[in-house]
Amino acid sequence: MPKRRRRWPYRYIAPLVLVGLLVSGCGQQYVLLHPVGPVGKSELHLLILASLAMGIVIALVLILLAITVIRFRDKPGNRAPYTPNWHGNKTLETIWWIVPVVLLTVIAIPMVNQTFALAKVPKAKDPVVIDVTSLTWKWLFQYPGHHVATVNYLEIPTGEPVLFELTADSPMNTFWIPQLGGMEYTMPNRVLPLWLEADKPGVYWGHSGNYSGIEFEKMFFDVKAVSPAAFNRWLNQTHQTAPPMTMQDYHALLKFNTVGYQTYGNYPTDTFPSVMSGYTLTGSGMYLIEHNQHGLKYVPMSNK
Amino acid sequence: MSVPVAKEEMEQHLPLEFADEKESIKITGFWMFLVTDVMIFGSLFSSYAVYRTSVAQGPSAYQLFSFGPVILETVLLLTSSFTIGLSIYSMRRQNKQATIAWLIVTLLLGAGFVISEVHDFVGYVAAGATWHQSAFLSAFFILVGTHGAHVTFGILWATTLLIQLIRRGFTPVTTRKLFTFSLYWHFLDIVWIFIFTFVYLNGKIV
Amino acid sequence: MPSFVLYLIHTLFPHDVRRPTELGADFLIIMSGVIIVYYLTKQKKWRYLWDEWLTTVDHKKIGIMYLIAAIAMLFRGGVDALMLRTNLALPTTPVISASEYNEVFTTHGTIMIFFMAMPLIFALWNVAVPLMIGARDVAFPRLNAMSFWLFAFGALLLNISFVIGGSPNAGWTAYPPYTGVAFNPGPGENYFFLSLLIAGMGTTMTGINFLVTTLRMRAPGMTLMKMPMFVWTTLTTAALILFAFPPLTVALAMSLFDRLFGSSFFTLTHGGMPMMYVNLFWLFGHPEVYIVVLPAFGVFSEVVATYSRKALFGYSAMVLSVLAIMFLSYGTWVHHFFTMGAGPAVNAFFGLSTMLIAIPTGVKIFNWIFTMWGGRIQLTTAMLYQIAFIPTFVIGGATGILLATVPADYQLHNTYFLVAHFHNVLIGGVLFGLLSGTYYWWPKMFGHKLDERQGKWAFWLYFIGFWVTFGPQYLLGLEGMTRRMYTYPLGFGWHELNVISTVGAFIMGAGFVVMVYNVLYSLKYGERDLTGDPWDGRTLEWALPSPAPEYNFARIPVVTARDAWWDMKQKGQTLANSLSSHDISTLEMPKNTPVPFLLGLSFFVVGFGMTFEWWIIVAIGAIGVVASLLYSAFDYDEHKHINADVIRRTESALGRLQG
Amino acid sequence: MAEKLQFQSEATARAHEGEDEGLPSLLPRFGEEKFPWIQVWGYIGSLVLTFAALILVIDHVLPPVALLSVILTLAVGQAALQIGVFMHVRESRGLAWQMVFLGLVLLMAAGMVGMSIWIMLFKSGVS
Ligand code: HEA
Ligand code: HEA
Ligand code: CUA
Ligand SMILES: [Cu+2]
Repeated sequence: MPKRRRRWPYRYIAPLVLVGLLVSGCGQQYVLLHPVGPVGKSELHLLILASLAMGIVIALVLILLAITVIRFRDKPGNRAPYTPNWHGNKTLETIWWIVPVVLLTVIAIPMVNQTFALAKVPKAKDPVVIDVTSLTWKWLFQYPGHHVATVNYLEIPTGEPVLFELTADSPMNTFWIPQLGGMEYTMPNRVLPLWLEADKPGVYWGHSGNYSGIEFEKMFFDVKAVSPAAFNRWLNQTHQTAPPMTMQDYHALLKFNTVGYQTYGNYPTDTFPSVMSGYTLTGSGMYLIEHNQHGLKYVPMSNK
Repeated sequence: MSVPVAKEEMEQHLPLEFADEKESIKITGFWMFLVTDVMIFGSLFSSYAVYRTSVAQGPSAYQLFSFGPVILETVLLLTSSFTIGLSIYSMRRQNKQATIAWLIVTLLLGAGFVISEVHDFVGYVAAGATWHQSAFLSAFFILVGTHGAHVTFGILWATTLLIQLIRRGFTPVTTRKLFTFSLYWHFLDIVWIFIFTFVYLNGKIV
Repeated sequence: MPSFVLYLIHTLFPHDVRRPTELGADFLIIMSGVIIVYYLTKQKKWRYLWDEWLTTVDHKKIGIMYLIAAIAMLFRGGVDALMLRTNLALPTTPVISASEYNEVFTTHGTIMIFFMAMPLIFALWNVAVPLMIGARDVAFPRLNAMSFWLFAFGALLLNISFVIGGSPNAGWTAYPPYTGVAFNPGPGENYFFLSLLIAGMGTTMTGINFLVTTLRMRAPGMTLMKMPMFVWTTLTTAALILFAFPPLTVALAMSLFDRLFGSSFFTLTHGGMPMMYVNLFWLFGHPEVYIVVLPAFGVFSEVVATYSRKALFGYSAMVLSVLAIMFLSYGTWVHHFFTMGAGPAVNAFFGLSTMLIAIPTGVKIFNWIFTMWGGRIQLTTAMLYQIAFIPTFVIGGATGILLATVPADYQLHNTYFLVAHFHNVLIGGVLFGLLSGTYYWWPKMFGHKLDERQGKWAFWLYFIGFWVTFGPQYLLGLEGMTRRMYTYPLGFGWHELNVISTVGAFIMGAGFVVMVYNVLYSLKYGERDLTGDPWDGRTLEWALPSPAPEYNFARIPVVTARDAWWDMKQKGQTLANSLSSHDISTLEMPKNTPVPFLLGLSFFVVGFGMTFEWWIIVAIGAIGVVASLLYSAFDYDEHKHINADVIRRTESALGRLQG
Repeated sequence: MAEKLQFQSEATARAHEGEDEGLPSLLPRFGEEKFPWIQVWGYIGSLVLTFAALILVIDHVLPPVALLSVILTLAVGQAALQIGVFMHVRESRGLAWQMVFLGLVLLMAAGMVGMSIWIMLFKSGVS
C-alpha cells in the first residue's frame, strides 16, 4: 500500500498563481481586453460572458473534487460512509445532463446572434474599401476608390466601418488587428470580406496569425486611425504626390523578403483580382508560378 | 477440427467461409476495411464536388467526356459484378469448376474495364488534358484513377486466389478469401456507379 | 563517380542542415547506433532480438515495443519543446535560427501527436484489451504486427529527416500552399507526408483490428454492457480511426502529388484551393484529438474505480457519453477554421455542434468524481494523475468552449491562448491519462511495480511544471501573441510571461528525467508482483499472473458480471484455484513471422526513395512490398501449437493448478 | 484436437449462459436457391437503372438540378441493389454490427460530401 500523508496546499498554488496573473493583467499590453472598435468590443463581450459561465463550471468542479478527495481518502479512522457498490443515481445524473445544457444555451444564443451580426457591415452603403493582399512576409494595401497603395501600413478613418477585401499572393496568412477585432484568412484564389471599425484615433498594430515561412514573425503592420477629414486629406495628398506603382514594383514585392513602409499614388489594376461572383473568385489563379531549375519565376496572368 | 459454434447456427449448415469462426472473423474485419475505403472515396468525391468548376484554363467536364467508352466500362463492370456473384453462388454449391470459370470470366471483364479506362486516360493526356491543367482535372484523375487502381489490385489479388483455389480446392480459408474478394468487387462496382453518375452523367448536364 | 558522391552529399546534407545542432544529433545517433550494435553482437543477442521481438505476433510484446517507441518519442518531442521554449525566453538572442525553429515546432507537434500519443495508446490497447476481454490474442495477430512495423518505420522516416536532407517545416497541420514546392523546396515536406501516410496505414489497420477484437473476441458472457469502460473506449476510438484516417490519407496524398507529380489540388495556380486541404485535414484532425483523448478517458474509468475501491458510477451514462462524443466529434471540424470565411451559417452551426460535446464530457467528469464519492481513495501515482486530470482537463475544456464561441475565436485563433488550450487537454487529458495507465498496467507488462515515491515526484514536477508553463500562455494569447514565431519584438510585454513559461517547461523536463530514472531503478529494485493482482483490481487482466503467459488464459473464463474479476473474488471463485488439469488442452496460437517487419522495411525504402525522388530505390522498395504481400497470400502455415503439458507445467509453476 | 485461438462469438456467449436473447431478425441467414435467380434479377435491375439514368441525361428531360437529383437517386437505388443482392449482408455472424456500421458509414460519407460542399461554397460574406 502506498504511503499516505501528502501535503495538499500544492494543489492550489498553480490556480492561485494564475488568478494573480489575471488580476495583474490589466495593463495596456492585454490588447484583447482593450478593444477600440465595435467589432473588438462585441467579441470581448462574448468572451467575458463565456468566461463567466466557464468560471462557474470550473469552480463547481474544483470544489466538488476537493471535497470528495479530502473526505474519502483512504486513511485509517476515516468515518465517511463507504459504499463500494453504489453505482448510479438517476437524479444526480439527470442534473449533470441538464446543467451544462442551460449554461451552454446562455452562451449559444448571443453567440449565434453576434456571428450573424458581425457578417453585416452596419449603417453603410459605401464603406471605405481596402484591398489587402498578403505577400511573402509583407502586406500590400490598396484603396480601390482612390488608387492609393501602401505597404506594411495603412490608414483608416475613425468612426466608420472599413471593409477589407482579403486575398493572398503567397501562402495563407491571417489579417489581424487585435484592438479592432478578430482575424480572417488571406487565401490565394479567394477574396474574403472583413469589416472593422476604430472608435478613436491612434496607431494600432496588426499581425499575421498564420505561419507562412521563415520571416513570418516580421509580418507586423501599423494601422493609423485618423479622423475622416484627415483620412480624405491623406488619400488625396498621397494620390497626388506619391509615385505610382509599376508592374516592376509589384514583382519586387513578390520576392521572398521583408521590406519597410512604402507608399504609392497609383497601381496597376490587375494586381488585385476583380470580384466576380459575390466575393468569390472562380476559375483560374491570379498569377502563375513557374517552377524551373533556375528558381522561382512569377508571371502575372495578364502577361500570359 | 472442432469448432465451438452456437447450436442454432450449426443447424443452419453454415457455408464453409463462415463455418470456421476465425475465418468468419476475417470477414467482419474485411467489412471494416471497406468502411475505410468508403471514407476514402467519400473524401475523393467531396473534393471532386468542390473542384468540379475549377477548370482554370483546362477543359470542362462537358468538353472532356464522351459517353462511348464510359458506357462500355459500365457494362463491363456491372457484368463482372454479376459473374462474381455467380462464382460465389457456385462456391456455395461446392461446384469447383463453375466457381473457377466464373472467377476467370470476372477477371477478364475487369481487365477489359482497366484497358478501356487506361485507353481513355491516355487519350485525355494526349489531348493535353493532364492533371496539371486544373484542379478539376486533378480531382477527376485522382478519383477515377483511385478506383481504377483498386480494380487493378483486385485483378492481381484474384489471380493469387485462382491459384490457391486450383491448388487447394474449397477450404475454410480459400472460400473465405474468395468471399471477401467478392465483397471487394461488388463494392468497387458501387463506387463506379457513383462515378458514372456523379462524374460522367453529371458532367454532361449543363 | 566523385561528382555522384558530391551530389549525394549535397542532397542528403544540404548546407542548411550542416549546422552544429544537426551535426551533434548526427553524431549522437551514430554513436548510439554503434553502441547498440556492439552490445547486441557482444551479448550474442541478435538471434534473440529477431526471434523474440522483431518477428513476434504476441500482442503483449507488441504492446511493449509500442511503449518503448512512445517513451523515446516523448523524449524527442520533449527535447524539441525545450528548444522551442528556450528560444522564446530569449527573444533578443535566439538560440536556434528561424528555419530550425520552424522545423522543431513541426516535428514537436507531429511527433507528440502521431508518434507519442498514438503509440502509447496502442501500447495500452495491446497490453490490456485482450486480457480484459478474456481473449488469447487480438483478432488478427499478424495484422497487429504489421501495424506496429508500419508505425515504427513511419516514425523512423520522420526522425531521420532531422539528420538527412532537412526536416519538414510547415507545422503539424501542413497547410498548403506553403507546403508546395514553390515555397517549400527540398525533401522536408516529402518526409512529412510519406511518414504519415505509412504510419497512417498502420493506424488504420490497428483500428480495424481492435474494433473486430472488441466486437468478436470477448469471453463468453461478456456482453457489450458488461465490458470494462476501457474496452468501450477502445471500441469507439477504433471506430473513430476508421472514419477519421481516410480523409487524412487523401489530403496527404493530394499534397504529395502536388509536390511530386505536378497535380494542382492546392496550388496557387490552375484553380487550386488550399482551403480544401484545410477542410479534409480537420475532417481528420478534429476526430483525431478525440481519438487520443478517449483512451485516456478509458484509463481513468479503470483507475478511478480500482483506487477508490468502488464500482464505476453511472456505467450506462458513461457508455452513452463515449458514443455521443464519438458521433459529435465528426460534426465539429470547422471550428478549426472559423476564420476562413465559410459564412455565419456554417460557423454558427459548427460552433453549436462543438459546444454540444461539452455535455457528454461533463457527464463523464461528474461520474468520475462520484465514483470517488463514497469510496476509499488511495493516492497512488496512477490515481494522482487521475485527480490532477480532472481540474486540468476541465479548464482546458472550458477554454475550448471559449474558442468555440465563434466571435471570440476570431480573436483567439492561432494565438497562444489556443496553444495553452490544446496543451491543457493534450497534457492534462491525454498525457496524464496515458501515464496513469502506464503506471497502472506496468506490473502486468513487466512483473514489477514502478517505484511509488519516485513516481509521485515525477507527477508533481509534471503537474506544477504544466501550470507554470501553460498558465502564462493564456495571458500571452490575450496580449495578442500568435503561435509559431521563433522570436518577437520586445515592445509588446510578452517577454516576462514567456520566461515564466520556459521555466515551467524545464520543470516538466525534470519530471521526465525522474520518470525515466524511475523506470530504470524499478527494473532492478521495483517491488515484484507475485500475485498478478497488485492493486486488488476489478477486471480480468488481474486474474492472470504478471506478466501473463504467452497464451494468456489457460482456460477462457466465463463472465457473469461487469467487474468480472472483482465479482469472482467476491464469490471466491478465482481462476487461480479453480483451474484443474483437465481443463487444459493443447492450444493453437499464431506463429511468428518476418513478413510484417519486412513489409514495414519495404515501405520505409519506398518512402525514403520518394522523399528524394530516387525512383530506383522506390522500385526496390515496391518489389519488397509486393513480395511480402505475395508471400503472406500463399502462406498457410500460420499457427503453432502449445502442448497441453507445457501449459500444465507453466500453470503449476505459477501455482495456479489444483492438485 | 487443438483448441482454436478463442472463438466465442456473441451467439456462443449467449448459448453458454443459456440466456438467449432471441433476436431472430439479427440471427444469420444462409441458403441458396436452385438457380441463381436473385443474381440474374439483380443484374438486369442494375442494367435497367444505369440505362434509365443515361437516357434521362441524354434527353435532358428535366431541369439540371432535378435531373441530378433523379440520377443520384437512381444511383443510390442501384447501390442498395448491389448491397442487398450480391454482398450477402444478411448472412454473416455479428450481423447487427455490420448493419449498424453500414448505415453509419453511408451517413458519414454522405455527410462529409454534403458538408464539405456547403463549407466550400462560401455562401456568406459581409453584406
Ligand atoms: C485531446 C485533445 C483535445 C480535446 C479533448 C479538445 C477538446 C475541445 N476543444 Fe480543442 N483543440 C485541440 C485538442 C483538443 N481539444 C488541439 C490540438 C487544437 C489545435 C490544433 C492546432 O491548430 O494545431 C484544438 C483547437 C480547438 C479549437 C480551434 C481554435 C482555433 O484554431 O481557433 C476549438 C474551437 O472551438 C477547440 C474547442 C474544443 C472544445 C469545445 C473541446 C471540448 O471537447 C471540451 C469539452 C470539455 C469540457 C467543456 C470540460 C468538461 C465539462 C464539464 C465540466 C461540463 C460542464 C461544461 C459546460 C457547461 C461547458 N479546440
Ligand atoms: C501530446 C501532445 C503534446 C505534448 C505532450 C506537448 C508537450 C509540450 N509542448 Fe507542445 N505542441 C503540441 C503537442 C504537444 N506538446 C502540438 C500539436 C503543437 C503544435 C505544433 C505546431 O504548431 O504545428 C505544440 C506546440 C508547442 C508550442 C508552440 C510553438 C509555437 O507555436 O511556436 C510550445 C511552446 O511553448 C510547446 C511547448 C510544449 C512543452 C513545454 C511541452 C512539455 O510538456 C514537454 C515536456 C518536456 C519533456 C518531456 C522533456 C524531456 C526531455 C528531457 C528532460 C531531456 C533533457 C535533455 C536534453 C535537453 C538533452 N508546444
Ligand atoms: Cu482591465 Cu484594463
Ligand atoms: Cu477540434
